[in-house]
Amino acid sequence: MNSNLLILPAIVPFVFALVMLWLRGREGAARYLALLSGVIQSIVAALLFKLVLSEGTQTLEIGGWEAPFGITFVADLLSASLALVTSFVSLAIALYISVEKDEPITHPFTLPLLQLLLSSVYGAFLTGDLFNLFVWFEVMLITSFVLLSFGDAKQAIGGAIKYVLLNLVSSVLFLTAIGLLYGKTGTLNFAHIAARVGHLSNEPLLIGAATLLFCAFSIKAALFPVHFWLPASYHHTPAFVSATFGGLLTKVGVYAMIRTFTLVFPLQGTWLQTALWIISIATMLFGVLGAASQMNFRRILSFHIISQIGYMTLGLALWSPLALSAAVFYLLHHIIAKTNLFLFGGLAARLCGSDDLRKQGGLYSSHLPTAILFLIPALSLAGMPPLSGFFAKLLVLQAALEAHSLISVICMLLVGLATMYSMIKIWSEAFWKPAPADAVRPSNRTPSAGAYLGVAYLALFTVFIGVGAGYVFPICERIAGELLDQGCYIHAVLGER
Amino acid sequence: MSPFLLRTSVKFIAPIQLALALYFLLRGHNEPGGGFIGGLAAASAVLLYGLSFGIQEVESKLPVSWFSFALFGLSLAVFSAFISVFVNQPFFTGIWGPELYAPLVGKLKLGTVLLFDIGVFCLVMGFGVGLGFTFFAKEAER
Amino acid sequence: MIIASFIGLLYIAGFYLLLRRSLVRAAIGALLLGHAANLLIFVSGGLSAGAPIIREGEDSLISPYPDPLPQALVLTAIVIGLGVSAYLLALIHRTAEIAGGDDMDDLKEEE
Amino acid sequence: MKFRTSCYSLSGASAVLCIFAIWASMNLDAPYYLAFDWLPKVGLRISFRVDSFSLFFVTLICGIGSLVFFFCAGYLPGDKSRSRTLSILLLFTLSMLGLVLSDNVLLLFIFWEFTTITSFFLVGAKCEKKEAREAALQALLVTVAGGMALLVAILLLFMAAGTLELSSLEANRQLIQDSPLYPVILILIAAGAFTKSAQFPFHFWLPGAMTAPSPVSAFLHSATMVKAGIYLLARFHPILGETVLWHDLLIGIGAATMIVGASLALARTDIKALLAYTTVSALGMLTFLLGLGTTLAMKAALVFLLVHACYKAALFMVAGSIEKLAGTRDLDRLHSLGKMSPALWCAAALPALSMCGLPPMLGFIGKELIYEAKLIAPTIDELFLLIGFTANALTVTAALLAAVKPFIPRTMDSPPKRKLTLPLLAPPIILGIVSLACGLFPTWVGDNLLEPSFQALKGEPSQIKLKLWHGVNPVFILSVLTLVTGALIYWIHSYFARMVSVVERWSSPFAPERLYAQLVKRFVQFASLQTRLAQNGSLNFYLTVTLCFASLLLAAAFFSLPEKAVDLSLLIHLKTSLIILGAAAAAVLSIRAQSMLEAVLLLGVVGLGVTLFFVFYGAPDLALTQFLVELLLLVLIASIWSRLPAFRPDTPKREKRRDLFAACILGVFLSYFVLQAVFLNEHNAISEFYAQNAATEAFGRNVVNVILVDFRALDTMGEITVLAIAMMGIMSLLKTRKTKR
Repeated sequence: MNSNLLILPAIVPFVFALVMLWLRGREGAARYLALLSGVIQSIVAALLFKLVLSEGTQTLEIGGWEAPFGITFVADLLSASLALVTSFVSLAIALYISVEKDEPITHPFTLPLLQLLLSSVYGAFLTGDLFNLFVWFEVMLITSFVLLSFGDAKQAIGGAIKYVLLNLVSSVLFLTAIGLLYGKTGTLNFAHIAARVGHLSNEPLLIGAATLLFCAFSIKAALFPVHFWLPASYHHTPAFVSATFGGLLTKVGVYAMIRTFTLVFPLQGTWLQTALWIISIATMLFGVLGAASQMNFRRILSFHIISQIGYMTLGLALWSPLALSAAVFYLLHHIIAKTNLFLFGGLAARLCGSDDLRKQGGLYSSHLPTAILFLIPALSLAGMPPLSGFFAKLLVLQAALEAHSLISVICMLLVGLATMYSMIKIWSEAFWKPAPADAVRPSNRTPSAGAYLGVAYLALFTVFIGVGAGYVFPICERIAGELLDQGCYIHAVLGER
Repeated sequence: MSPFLLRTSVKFIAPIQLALALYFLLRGHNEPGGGFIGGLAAASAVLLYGLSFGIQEVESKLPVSWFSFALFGLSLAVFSAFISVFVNQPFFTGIWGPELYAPLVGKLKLGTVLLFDIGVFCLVMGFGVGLGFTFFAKEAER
Repeated sequence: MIIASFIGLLYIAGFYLLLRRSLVRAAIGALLLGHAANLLIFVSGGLSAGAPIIREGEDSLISPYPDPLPQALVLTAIVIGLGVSAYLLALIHRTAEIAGGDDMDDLKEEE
Repeated sequence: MKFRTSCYSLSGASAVLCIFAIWASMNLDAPYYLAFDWLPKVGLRISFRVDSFSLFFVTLICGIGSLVFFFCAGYLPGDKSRSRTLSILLLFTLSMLGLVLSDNVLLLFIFWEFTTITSFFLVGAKCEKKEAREAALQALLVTVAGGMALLVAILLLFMAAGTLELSSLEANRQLIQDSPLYPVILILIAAGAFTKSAQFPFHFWLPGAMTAPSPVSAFLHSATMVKAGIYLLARFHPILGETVLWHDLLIGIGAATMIVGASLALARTDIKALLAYTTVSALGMLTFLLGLGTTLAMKAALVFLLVHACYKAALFMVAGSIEKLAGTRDLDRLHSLGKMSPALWCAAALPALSMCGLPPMLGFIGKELIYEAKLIAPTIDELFLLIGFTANALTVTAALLAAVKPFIPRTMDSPPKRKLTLPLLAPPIILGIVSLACGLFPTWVGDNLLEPSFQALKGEPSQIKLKLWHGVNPVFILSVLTLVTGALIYWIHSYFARMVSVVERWSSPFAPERLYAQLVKRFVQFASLQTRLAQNGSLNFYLTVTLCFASLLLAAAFFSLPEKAVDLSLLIHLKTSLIILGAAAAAVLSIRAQSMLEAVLLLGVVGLGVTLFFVFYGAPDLALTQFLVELLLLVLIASIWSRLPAFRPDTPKREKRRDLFAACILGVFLSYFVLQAVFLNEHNAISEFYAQNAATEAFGRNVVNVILVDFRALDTMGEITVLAIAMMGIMSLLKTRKTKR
């Protein structure tokens, strides 16, 4: 069953990027195009999600070449829901910048590049081909490199260099893994590899390839101790760019990890599972410690990304249907909440004239609606019911309890408390504290309707995922079921062959 | 080599190189070559020309920037991929036209795939030349 | 055997150069690593003489032929590598302009 | 004006609800249930149960709430953030109602967290002040930590019993108590309840929370929210109670809290802090009674709940009025208030009488019952009796301090009379009158409110009638003694206060609030240190760690292999060997290159070697591409040659050796796997397809090119996109900048 719907999420922003590039220099037009693109992406992604939800995994054999030979796009429920969430993010960011003339677009290439970034994220989520995944990763990386270096401050360039070199290592390892895997299996299609790996066990090459993929994806997902590139770079870009980064980039790494280590190399019972467990715990702890030590709005958020990634990979490492569905739930929740928080980081910085919490303040009294909207993602991230983060944490916690993993439970609780601490720190400094005397006084201009719409749109989903957990979680359970049943994926892609 | 000699020889070599690049492009489907190789070869021709005659000289002759040229290539490539969507085939499916016989190149089958390759050619050429010129300009700035 | 050692050597040299404090060296290291990975993919398809080009008048490749797929992959990887390294060069150039030096630790910032 | 109107309407609504709850409690025969599914996987359902015990709490919440809203109309105007405070108070009321009506424990927990977060915003209402922000954070962290314990307990409970409905948990009582998880569940639930209800050693957040406006203190931090922990324990008594662990835990902690709270209260001069510590003590008393768990004790607990809510809320409101009247809450500076506003004194005196336990107030009945419960408890130690007695006596003193000391004159001059508005006076007076009325008509209260709620909780009638006069018996004697002792201590309270302060100073290094502050400080210090070490900004360090991480994992992979042997017998043509050796030599040399020219040239040689390799192994396209790419890169490098930073003398030898070592380890492990990969292609199926179909299906004879532009054209599109983006990046990086450097 081929449906071009699968490629559309990736290709729509791509085409819009091209149009924007042709119209470069016309910033106003680009803003509206971004909005239009966001709307179309949402529609397409929603249609795709609906299709997959009702009719199961969909595939698209690109170029019309049948499955293992050409590149196949595969939308199982996981991919489709991630694409859907990505389209939410895309639309929210487009809203945020659409009519927000206060949000300066630093460079004429920024908006088209953002579209290309989205395109590559969709591509990475939907492709069913290992090498094609690599290509999407590279597109994503180079786009983010370029977006980072637009900052042009010394720190921005420094951050960009770190980002480039560390991710380069990841790419080399990824390529090496592809080489090894191709040498052994002679194929690149995920399903086909999985089918062939199924016959072989304990082959040195496969173990090597699995390990290399593990390393490569760890770097992309910013797991401890290979997370350094993330906090070094994320806060140098305009808010809506770091929101996209913070929401999506690392999550693509997590997605790749989930896909690879359920479909191709099921983690269960391997030493990698133990390794992932240890790494996840360390990631959770170190991320949150990093956040506690910071006094910069967006840097706190950056460190929190790391810590939260730990929860997701912990879900993968615990390896039970519940744990996997919890990890997926966490993934969906986190993309939305984190993007939103980064947008607030931008708003706060603009209203107070600084990103530094010490120089911010007084927003609670001067900008009440902003403050209330901020609380939704912030409390969600800190795990307050009934927002999405509460259920995400609750589910991982229950999975850990069921796995009798006492250490995981304790660490999760400590990290949860520390997360609460740093969210409250932001609240207390930026919102409650009176604006410091020497700082620029908070501007009395309210953010424009567009910015409010953007953040409110995402906040709505945060609330929905929480209140509607009874609806969202069964989907995650279905996803976990699909992930654990490799045969189902393989069959959907390769048919009876 | 004196500048004069260099310029004269480049004047002869560059067009040949360009022609060669086009040849690489068109026969790429059947013999070694293709959009990349053609594009890179073409880029080197223009770069050589630019180096010997000055960048301004080349750029003033061109109505569009090299970036637009590359952009055109990329757009063409995407467009070629899209054609199949309009006839309700999977994205990127090759749609084939008649087969031509071109002198020197040999048999040449027209189709979206060829269009795609031309897109790649334009992009790579634009990339190569644009980059080279940017770097040269940076150097000349001193 | 020799080719494997060579690839290994490229990896070692690449990683070593990456660890130098000089950014230019790091870039060279990155290029060497690219070579290593490309070669690996290339040889993973098996080595064979001939070219993956179907002779005029034939319908398919006549065995033995080299595996065409890794070649295509490597080609893609080379081109991506070109893009990234060119960008890296420009970045280094810009860094030198801003920071006035080549040392990675010139870029150290308060983190 | 508009603000006042909303206060009054909220107050009216609460009052109606309160009366309705009383009426419902009188007429409710069986619990009323309402349930929907929410997230069945974790046992979460939106299920409510309305029984008399819940209704008792509803009565309390709405009754006190009504008066507090009324009080707000007098207290809050003039406050900039009054509307916010009022709205959050309303939110709090709703969450509290949700909490006591939930049948599902997880739903209860959700409301529980709601009350925590609303309390946070109310404590921090005066957010311009640093103390307020810190107190809010402290209260939040302590209660959230407890909340987490509670959450784990709930999940464990679900694992043990398979349900989270309170009503069905009671039926599974035996199952849960026999489960090996039982002690853990109990301790964690207790931890949640203790933090919320400010039990020792978590009590310190409550006095800190007194930075909140007085209506908030009256409502949340005396009458309702802090009772949530008690409510929880009471609800879990039928499920987890009547075991040794339950008994010991609650009695021990309760007794400690009682005595610590009461003693510390006397050393305070801030009237609200004093009241807060007596609240701590009262909460300890309630925990203690629940720990006893006898019918009498439970009944006493219920009565005392009501008693305490009435007098403590009233006194907090009085404290607020005093602040309005005199501009301070400092007991050392307050005096002669009785002359300034006799009505306020009356408002303070009535609840204080109840707090002292004087007849005919309800407080008297409460205290009698408590003593009776303690005296006839089967296993109670005399020590606990003594503790209870002391705590009660100290409470009497505290009541006198709060309600007498500020009002009596200390100097001769009489301050001018000042009128307080009705909303500032009426609520405490009403509460006092309620206490009095309940004391005068105990049977009505007992039969209509307390007995049904006891029955709802325990499932059986208590057979205990509330009476004002029991005659002279040991209990009565104890009560009288308590009063006398309390009054005596009031006489000498300044000495007593000094004594307590000295003890406090001595023990301050171990005081829980100190420990909390230390913990937070150390945590932040440790976090900064850790981050400075790990995230130190050195790219070199980052790269080293990253490579080591990869090496470590590869090493682990290597050692996990069952068979490590490698077939070394494969050789290669001489011709290619030479090329490879040449390239290898160049690679080795390049790492030692001292000048950039050298390095770049050697790099070129390596590239050339790779190109030749492609030529010999049947990859003309690759060779061409590699060659042209190499050329372009060299041209680019050459063009910015002079602009690139010069090679500096490299790092010290030791560091070099270390790096070489790191690189070698990773390289060697990689090579091992590479060795395995070379010449090993077992499945050629997908390439065969290309070989077969390139010419016939895709009309091209150069298979590589056909793959690139047709079979896998999407990859190609991706890669040209990379080029285009790189171009954008480079163009903007190298754009000529005239001004800035």
